[in-house]
Amino acid sequence: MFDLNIEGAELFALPFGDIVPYFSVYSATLAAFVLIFILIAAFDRPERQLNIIFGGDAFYEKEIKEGDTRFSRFMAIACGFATLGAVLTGDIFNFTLFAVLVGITNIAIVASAGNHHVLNAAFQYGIVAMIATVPLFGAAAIILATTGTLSIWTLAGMGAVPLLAKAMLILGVMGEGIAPLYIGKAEIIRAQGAPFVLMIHFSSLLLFLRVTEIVLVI
Amino acid sequence: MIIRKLSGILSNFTNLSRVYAVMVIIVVIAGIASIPSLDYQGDRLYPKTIDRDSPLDPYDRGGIPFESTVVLAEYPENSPYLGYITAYLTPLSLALAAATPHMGTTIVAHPGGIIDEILYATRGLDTVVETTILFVGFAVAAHLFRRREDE
Amino acid sequence: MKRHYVQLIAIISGILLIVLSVAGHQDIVQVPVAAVLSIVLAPVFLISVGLLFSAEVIDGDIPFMGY
Amino acid sequence: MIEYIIAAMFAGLLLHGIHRKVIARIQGRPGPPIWQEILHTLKFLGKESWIPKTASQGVYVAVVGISIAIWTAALMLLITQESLLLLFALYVLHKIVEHGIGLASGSPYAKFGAIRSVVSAASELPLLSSVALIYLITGSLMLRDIEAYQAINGPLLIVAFPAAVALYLVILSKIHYGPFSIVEAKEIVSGYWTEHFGVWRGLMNAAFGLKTFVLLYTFVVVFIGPIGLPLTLLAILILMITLSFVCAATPMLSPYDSVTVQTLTTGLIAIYIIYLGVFA
Repeated sequence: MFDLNIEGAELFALPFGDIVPYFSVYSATLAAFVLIFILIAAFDRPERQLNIIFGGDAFYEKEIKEGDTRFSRFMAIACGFATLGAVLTGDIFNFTLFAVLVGITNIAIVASAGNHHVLNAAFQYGIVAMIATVPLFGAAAIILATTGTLSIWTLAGMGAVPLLAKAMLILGVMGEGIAPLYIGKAEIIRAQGAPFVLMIHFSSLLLFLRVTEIVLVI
Repeated sequence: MIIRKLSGILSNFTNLSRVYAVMVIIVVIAGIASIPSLDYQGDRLYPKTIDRDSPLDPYDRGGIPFESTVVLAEYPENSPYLGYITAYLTPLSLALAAATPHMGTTIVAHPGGIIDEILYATRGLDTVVETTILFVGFAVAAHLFRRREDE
Repeated sequence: MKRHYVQLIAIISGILLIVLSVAGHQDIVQVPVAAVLSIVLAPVFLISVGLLFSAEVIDGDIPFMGY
Repeated sequence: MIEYIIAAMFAGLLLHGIHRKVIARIQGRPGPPIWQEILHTLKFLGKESWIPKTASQGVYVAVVGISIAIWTAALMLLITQESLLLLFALYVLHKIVEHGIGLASGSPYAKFGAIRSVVSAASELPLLSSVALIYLITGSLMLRDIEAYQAINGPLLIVAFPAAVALYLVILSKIHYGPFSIVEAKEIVSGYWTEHFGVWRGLMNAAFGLKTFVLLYTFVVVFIGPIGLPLTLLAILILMITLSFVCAATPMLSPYDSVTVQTLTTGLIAIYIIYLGVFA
């Protein structure tokens, strides 16, 4: 149990060997939100996007193939669970793995989009997500080398983690989630299917919230 | 105006990887400058001495088969069977190990050989996530391939 | 959705919210617990009350799908 | 609890009304009465409502509930004096509401609003740097500890002035008619909530009133300290009027410029934090 004045009281911990996921007031709130969004992605039907032909009063509805929806839905749910893992895990390396999983499922969600523009943006995003694994895992490696442990429980409040590792961790998550590099994400969101593309942004925001907490705690 | 220029660069998504690379380079250069101030702490988690003469060469963590061995974990209280898995060899693998010093990897890989305890027992969630990443990668590739077939 | 159903939800969640609020002030329930429960109940209450309001206009059932 | 929620909602809507009135007066118009936003909300509640056929039903309804829940939760955090980091998290989750509203309906205007909302994802970043600076100075993020710190050392507004500027910018980017409110610019009709009408619109209005109240209240509690309810309300009113002045006097920035401005501010504050952490 660590009681830091950052994220509220510790509620519950789940020992999986050396990886101990924990619920604090903060992460429990985030986890509740993730669960709500997983439910929405699992059971909601997608929007049917309308296109307006400008200059006239005509509009048409884009058609959605059943198979594409199924794949996006599956990946959105996978993305939700990856986010849940990233929010709850108590180990830095485990967190980086979940972050990478979020990155790859994000691309998977829009993989079935037919729009060239969206796919181009997703391609750029994929490249960045690949580059981002270097600072991400690099941060975990530096933390292990300089402190001798990866557990957030042990690291909490010690202040032993060098600034370099923290910066690289944030940079890595930024790359996986493209949170502030706004443009890649915005173009991807033009793809249709509301609950699924919503998951892309949702996961990256939660990753960002979680990494904020980790960086403040360790 | 500089803001106009900056937003012009940032609003084009083909610059995305370039912008990100610049940020990584800045952090890495600042990081290289700070390396002398970091010190190595190798004694805390998962220490390992490599015994080059052992028949199980790179995988040997010591210990007697069917008994336990000394393995360090962050939370030993969460892994009650710590040390038993690494020392686990079936009679066949035991015979192999005694017969030849050149079958290290083979012995480890076959059923009843050593399971890397650190990876599979104490950090089991990591292995699950790693395989999931691979599976998702395969799923995306398969989906894209099949989609091209449909059209 | 049937109107009396929405009415029932509104009344139940409303009563629960008031009870929670009173219990929180009287220290019968711990304040954090009361707070969490009110967070869950508040949207339910407000949405059902809102739907009731709008149902007055067209009296009868509350249509959930349209165009 | 419910009495606080309702009171805060009405207070927030009243603040919106004052905001509109002040802007109108600065621009030389008579403007609507200050209770206009309350009437507005009540009027919307009484309108016929349904769910558009093209919409993703679950998201369409859920975001309304979630937006109420998020800001109720934020209010509860202020009441129970919990972590400021959690408040930051709720604020960031509000972004999801914006996307959800925009993406749910299938309307191109709402979709544009949602895309702009994603583009302006950087608008939360100043809040992050502000939270980090406060942690660096007070050594705690629990609201009760921050209040205790201010009772001893005086208001944080002086010590952590850049953090206050950042939070002010964050509130400014969320207020209606502001220079950063690109998500509801008039060239895309009403932006992300174009397709939410009737009850849904009324409830969103109420939730946004709650949001304005909570954000301003947080500002006063975190940077000025515990000064009693009447003075706090006065401070909120003054803050709101200064915001209205800014909104009335500045044009709306183009989407990407608004993001760049916010990112640059964050960068400056981050440099200040690193300077403070390394050299001081």
